Amino acid sequence: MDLVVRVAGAAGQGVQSLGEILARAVFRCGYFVHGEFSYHSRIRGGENAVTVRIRDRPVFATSEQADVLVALNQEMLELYRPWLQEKGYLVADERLISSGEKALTLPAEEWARKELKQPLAAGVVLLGAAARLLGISLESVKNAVAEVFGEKAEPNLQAAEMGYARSDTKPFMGGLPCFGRGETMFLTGGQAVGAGAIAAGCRFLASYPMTPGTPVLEFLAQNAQAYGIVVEQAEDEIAAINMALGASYAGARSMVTTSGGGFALMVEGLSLAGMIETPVVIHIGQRPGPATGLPTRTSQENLLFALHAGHGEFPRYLAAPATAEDAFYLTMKAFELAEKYHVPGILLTDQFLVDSFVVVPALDPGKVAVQNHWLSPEELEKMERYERFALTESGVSPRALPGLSKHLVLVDSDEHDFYGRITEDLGIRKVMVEKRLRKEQGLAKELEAPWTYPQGSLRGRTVLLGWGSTFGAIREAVEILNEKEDGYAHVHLRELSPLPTEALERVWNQAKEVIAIEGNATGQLGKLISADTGLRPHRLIARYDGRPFTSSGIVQEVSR
Amino acid sequence: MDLVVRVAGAAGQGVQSLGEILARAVFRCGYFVHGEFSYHSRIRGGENAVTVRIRDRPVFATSEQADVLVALNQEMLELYRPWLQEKGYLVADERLISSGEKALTLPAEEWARKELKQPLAAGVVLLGAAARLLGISLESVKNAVAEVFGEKAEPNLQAAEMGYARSDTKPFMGGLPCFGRGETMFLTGGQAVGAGAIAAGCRFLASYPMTPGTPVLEFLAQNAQAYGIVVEQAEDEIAAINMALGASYAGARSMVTTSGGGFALMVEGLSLAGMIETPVVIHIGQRPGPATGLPTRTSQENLLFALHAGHGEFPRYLAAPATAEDAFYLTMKAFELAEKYHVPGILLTDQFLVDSFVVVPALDPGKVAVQNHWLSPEELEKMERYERFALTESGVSPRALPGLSKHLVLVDSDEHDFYGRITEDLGIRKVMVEKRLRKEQGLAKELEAPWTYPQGSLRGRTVLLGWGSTFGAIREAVEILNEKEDGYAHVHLRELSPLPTEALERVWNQAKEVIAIEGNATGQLGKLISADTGLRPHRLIARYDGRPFTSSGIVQEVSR
Amino acid sequence: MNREAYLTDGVEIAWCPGCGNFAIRQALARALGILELPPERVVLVTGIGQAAKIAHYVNVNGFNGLHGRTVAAAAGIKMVRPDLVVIAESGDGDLYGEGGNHLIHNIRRNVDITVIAHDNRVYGLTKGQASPTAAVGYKTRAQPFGVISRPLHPLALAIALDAAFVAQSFSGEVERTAELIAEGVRHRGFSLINVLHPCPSWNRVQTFAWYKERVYSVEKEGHDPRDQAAALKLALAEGDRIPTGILYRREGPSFEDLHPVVSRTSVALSPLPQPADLRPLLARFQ
Amino acid sequence: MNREAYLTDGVEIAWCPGCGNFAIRQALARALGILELPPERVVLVTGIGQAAKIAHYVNVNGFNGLHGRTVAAAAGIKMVRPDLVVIAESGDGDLYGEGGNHLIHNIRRNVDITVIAHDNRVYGLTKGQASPTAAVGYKTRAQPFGVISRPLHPLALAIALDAAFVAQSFSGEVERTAELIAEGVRHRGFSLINVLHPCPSWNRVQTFAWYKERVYSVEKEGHDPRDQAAALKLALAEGDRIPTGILYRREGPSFEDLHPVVSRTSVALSPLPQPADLRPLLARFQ
Ligand SMILES: Cc1ncc(C[n+]2csc(CCOP(=O)(O)OP(=O)(O)O)c2C)c(N)n1
Ligand SMILES: Cc1ncc(C[n+]2csc(CCOP(=O)(O)OP(=O)(O)O)c2C)c(N)n1
Ligand code: SF4
Ligand code: SF4
Ligand SMILES: [Mg+2]
Ligand SMILES: [Mg+2]
Repeated sequence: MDLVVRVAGAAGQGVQSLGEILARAVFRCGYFVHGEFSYHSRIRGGENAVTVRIRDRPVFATSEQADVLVALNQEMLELYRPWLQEKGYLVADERLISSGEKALTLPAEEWARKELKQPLAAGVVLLGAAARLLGISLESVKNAVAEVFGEKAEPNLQAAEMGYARSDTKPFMGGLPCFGRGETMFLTGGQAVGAGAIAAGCRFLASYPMTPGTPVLEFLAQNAQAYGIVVEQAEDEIAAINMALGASYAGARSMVTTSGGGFALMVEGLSLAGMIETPVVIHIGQRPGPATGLPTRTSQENLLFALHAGHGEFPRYLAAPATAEDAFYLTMKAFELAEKYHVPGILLTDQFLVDSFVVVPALDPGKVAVQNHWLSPEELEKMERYERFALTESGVSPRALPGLSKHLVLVDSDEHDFYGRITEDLGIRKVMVEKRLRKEQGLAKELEAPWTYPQGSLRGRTVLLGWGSTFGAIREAVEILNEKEDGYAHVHLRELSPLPTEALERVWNQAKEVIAIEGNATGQLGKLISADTGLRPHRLIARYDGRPFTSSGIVQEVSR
Repeated sequence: MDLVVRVAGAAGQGVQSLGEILARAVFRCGYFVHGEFSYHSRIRGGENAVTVRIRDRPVFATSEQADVLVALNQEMLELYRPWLQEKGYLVADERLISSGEKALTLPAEEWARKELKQPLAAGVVLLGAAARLLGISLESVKNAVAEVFGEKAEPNLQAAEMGYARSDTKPFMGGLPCFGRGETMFLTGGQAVGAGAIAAGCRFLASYPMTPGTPVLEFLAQNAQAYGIVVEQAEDEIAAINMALGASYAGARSMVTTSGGGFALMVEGLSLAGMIETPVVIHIGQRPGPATGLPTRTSQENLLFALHAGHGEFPRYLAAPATAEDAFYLTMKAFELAEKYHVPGILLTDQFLVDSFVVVPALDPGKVAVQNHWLSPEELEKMERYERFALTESGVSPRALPGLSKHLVLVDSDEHDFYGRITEDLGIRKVMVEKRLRKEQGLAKELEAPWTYPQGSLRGRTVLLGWGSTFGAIREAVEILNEKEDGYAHVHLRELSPLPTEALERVWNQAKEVIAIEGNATGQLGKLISADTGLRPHRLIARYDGRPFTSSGIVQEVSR
Repeated sequence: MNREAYLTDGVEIAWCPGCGNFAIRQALARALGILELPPERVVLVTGIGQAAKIAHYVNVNGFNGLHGRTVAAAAGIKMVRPDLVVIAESGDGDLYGEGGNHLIHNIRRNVDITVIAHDNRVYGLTKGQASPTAAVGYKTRAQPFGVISRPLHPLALAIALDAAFVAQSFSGEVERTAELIAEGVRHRGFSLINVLHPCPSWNRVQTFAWYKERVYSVEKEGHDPRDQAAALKLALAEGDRIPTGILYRREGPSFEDLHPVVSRTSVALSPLPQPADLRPLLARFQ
Repeated sequence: MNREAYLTDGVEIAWCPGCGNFAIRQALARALGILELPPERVVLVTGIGQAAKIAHYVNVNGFNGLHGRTVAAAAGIKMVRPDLVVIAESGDGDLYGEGGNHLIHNIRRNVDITVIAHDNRVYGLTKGQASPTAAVGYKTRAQPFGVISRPLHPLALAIALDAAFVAQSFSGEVERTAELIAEGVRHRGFSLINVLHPCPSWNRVQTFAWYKERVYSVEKEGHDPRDQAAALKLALAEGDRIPTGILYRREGPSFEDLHPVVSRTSVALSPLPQPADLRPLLARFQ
């Protein structure tokens, strides 16, 4: 089963809420769902659309084609009609559609205006009708309306009922039976990052609003009181990362969230984190650049930038979650590794992952061990002398927090000696460079294997190689391709620094061909792999128009 | 001939001036010279040394060993004595040296204090004595004192004479005959970058002081009035690059100068330059990082950072000059290419190149054609409509300046249409990405071949591959190695973006082995080449303690 | 020229219905008309935000740069092209938050540019977070328990830094806003005009009516804008009255007047050097 | 504790002989002694510059961060560890140039930190370029025809922004500087102490003698530091007299007092969450 419903309208018409209601209602029925938002960078007007896919198994990709299009105005109707399946249904106000179409029409605007005294509720009326068409129970829809609108549920509850009751249609697919759902959760990638941060004990977040980094800021702000987190909107991104490093030095697990442009301003601070070996987690929600670019669209253009950002050389952990579920666990892992190795942990997501709703297996924070990586006051008390940058085999020096013992804690952005004092001794310099870089070896051992599908050898197969949020689209594409001819495989990277070079060498050794699939124009993953291994993908499928990949798009390109 | 003189003292003892006097005196005699400064990041005290190499042919590298050591205090005497050649001479105040040493001693401090009433002149007394030892004419020394000290030449002229006359020694090397010097010039790399900028018509520089970027700021400031340049010290580096981009939009050839840490703050502006296709030249004087690192030392740690800096994808020109002469011409070229292709031009130098004095063939600005790359008012007047981002095959759109015709000029950091208007049309987006990236093809055609020595095929040879200011040390090393066994070659990259991939493929095809020599710990050039070609150096010789490479150091490593 | 000549047509405006930005756009066009400036002589420099989109809605040269860097880019343009009229216009988040440092230091430089701040006390484009001028207690999704930082008083800041021209207006008064902008452009040196405007989409506290009730004209109350102490007092006054008009102005040379190079020429337009021009420079190395 | 306990020994001091920084170091140590603060309870946050090296010369915890980011890092520390005493100390270039934006906005936040500015009116470490407080006409290698921007008046700026505590002192008066620092640390909320000091290596105009002749004590002249208008007047006064002492102070809650989380706890020290603690959070996704 794979049903696609698209709701499209202007900004301000509540498209986002309608999408969420629909997705939630479906989730409540026990299905898996993926809700993808496509919107213009403005507050009112413009083009907003949400594409809701309903499946009986997990779904992490969107679709160009839709089975049902709920159009809230003429412009959207025309824009999206070409993407409606031949057998698909159009749902719209009766004033928009000329007779003779395969459409479900209602005088929704009139009812909303006259009966509900709330013109904006017209969308909910149409949604009610669409729900009936899909065979979703009215109860699920009303529950979802209540969840999404909260106090403002009335007159939207009425509107949903109105659309449902008065549209006299048969369910499109013979009805969607509700069944007991298993242990699943419904959330966006942005919420997953936020929840992962809280689960990992994040205590401080400073950030400056920037799409699509903001949802993480807002999620943490809303949970700040309950979980004892200091969330501060900084005056700029430079302040954000320096505040975060200050807070981290003082003992708080710290985070910043931004997009590529804001990260550009944090680069000096990133380098500081490398030098003072102070953990910080940096969430970068990618969007198309350069510069302001397309603020509300998606991309994978910041990989090489994030990996090489910062003057001087120091290790970093970088993860690009594949799904919202993955985002939760990798965020926890980024915090843990940042704390354990005293390195920056970078989370590279994108607008598509951050904004899309999905259904995932229930998140279990117990899966990632969260523990303190600093010396207890008791341990410190026992020490004669404490040196923050003491030389160790692993490169990781025992960490103390200031003010917990008699020992003082000194960190310095200049090259420093083991205690932390500024030094110009070029012998110590050499040792310190090596100490810092040595941490990469430990980090490399923490990596999981790249995700591979189908399991087993890749011999003779064409490998579709991806990273980050393209996971769902690539996986589906491989499934579709293998239906015709079982010669494809999917290898997906979720941890990119350190790079799992051995695993990649195996891929190249076995595979017939490697096709990189990336949301950028230059093939950044390919370059990264080649830089470290000399191995180069044989082909690149690139998308850089700001929209997410879909399985059909990939299948088409692969089959060229 | 290869004579090395080292002058060492505390900051504030005038080591820098002494070094310059010596180097100038030698230059005036018709020799080639290289003066390298090594100093601590402070204003007084600490360790300062200048190493002056005197040769009868061009010299672009420093040396660990010295033939003469002029020590201004006990600490420096002890620090540098181990590096004095067995047959070398020590020159110092008589109070510093216990009898029985192979040394030239004078009561310089006493004379300076009592006779000259200027304790600081003691160094000049010693320098006079050293000059005699070297066989440099007193006249050359006095001329150099006058040039360096200007109005403050007295009592230093007297001091030089005193040291010269009263030290009763035979010249060390049988005397340095003065001969008519050819067409040569004496300058630092920093001055060369500054002069190249002025020669290329730089009209605006905004920067924030940062070692070793500052000399370029100061050079331009001092020539601002004569050459009609606006030089402004910005409140921070972010202001600097945004001011420069504003100025460039308005028609002024614009530049910023900084080091890695300041560049980190300019990364967002770099991305803006990419998006609004507005030229700007960025000089980065590298020093060891991360963060503040070693402010007065040298490194080559910013290559991958500079190449991947900025969110989003756009082409850039990046050159790393090999010598001061090269710095002059590559700076001119960076301006020209930035103007011609509307891309950022990055100049990657380092403390070693910026601060070292050298003698080079007379600079000839006529060698690089400097011309306007914008539409004249007449051409504009003829146009019906003007579009700043008009689509072209080369990716370069004809550029107009605001206020020179009726046509308006609009640039935008958002994705934009051909006119410059903000757009969210994803079709235009795709076209614009491709247009911007297409400029890389034109840029690639502007590259010169990497410098290769000896000329001819590399077949059977071990290639020492370097980039930037390590040129002199590598070249010397190859010369030394080939004396024993003619199996080595030197390939040097001075232009690194776009990367000359074909030339590199030829190197790998022919060479027996490729050894990368880099001033960083991770082998950044190697990674860069591998990223673009899959070819990897077989070995890496890395130096990352903040000191420049020397030929003897390289020879030793290669021969391991 | 009349106001319409400065308004772009055929471009879809991305502002919300009922927003004060529309009135500011009208006021700007009107001011340019008052000044009779040919569109090609004007450069409008903006940053990023809803306000900053004005570069696309007004018919002059435009530099729509980065968020927060508006004033820096504008200063760069003016320094090399004193022949152009340079207006920097953006939101309160852009000018006072991200761009605070450039504001302070260009006031010190006293570059002859005119800064128009669209002050809606929120970050409009990023969905309503508190801006530096937001009032204490103001609640948003990012400040769920209300703002606790004290608001920035941009006028007090500028006056204390001795900016050349400091004014405030309310978007509801289009003609007066236009006159203040025109006066700011005419005034030599750095001019700041803080334009208060409602944001019906996010700011439910400072509405049109809210401002309407509170604004008053300092001229009508006999304020002498040459009096810095009096100006500061007005700017810092707490309570329910909001001053509009010219709070402070001082005469004196601008950056352009004092700069030995800028005072002489528009360097951007001077011809490129010929090799012979460089002889004196290079001779020093010989 | 006595002053010596706070002075590191065995560390070579990289300041120039005769520099005012030595006296400020003494004053800081003396202030910590007056306050009887155990060294481990204090964090000294500095940036980059000659002044900023003080983190290595005083015996407390130290965060020697980036140039210009001193106040930001200090605020971050204080927000998660209100149990610590946080002092941010750096040069005028660092705090007023590169770091201007953080200064403004942390004054607004009113975080309870004490900022000590070493104001030598030059960029010392980078060899003498003009700093934001340099006087008009001051010549350097980067400003060969003299500074033309007007100097920043840090006191006026801070007072206009209603900072909680604003003072100035002269490094030549060690005891008084110590008292002012101690008072700034005691005062709840954001404190700024601008310490004027000679830089014998670069600044040949504002010498020890120059200051000595010009400084006067505002207390002695009966200034009431609660009077914002009077404070501004003193701060802005032109001429040959330089005010020292507490120019402005106001009482009122600090960031820590008003913040619902910070007022309750030092979040950095609260135990890490257990899986069970997260149930309410995750339940919302079910
Ligand atoms: C460096 C950077 N940080 C953040 C953003 C995201 N951003 C875009 S507009 C904006 C705020 C706009 O607020 P304001 O300047 O007040 O303008 P308004 O939308 O309210 O008119 C922000 C934070 C950005 N574009 N660049
Ligand atoms: C981002 C950045 N820009 C520039 C520098 C170079 N820099 C180091 S110290 C300094 C100025 C120091 O001046 P000030 O803060 O007044 O301290 P002082 O040396 O005078 O005590 C500068 C510009 C830097 N370290 N980082
Ligand atoms: S968000 Fe507010 S300020 Fe921006 S256009 Fe909409 S109403 Fe106006
Ligand atoms: S440079 Fe100036 S301020 Fe810095 S230590 Fe030396 S004398 Fe003091
Ligand atoms: Mg705003
Ligand atoms: Mg200073």
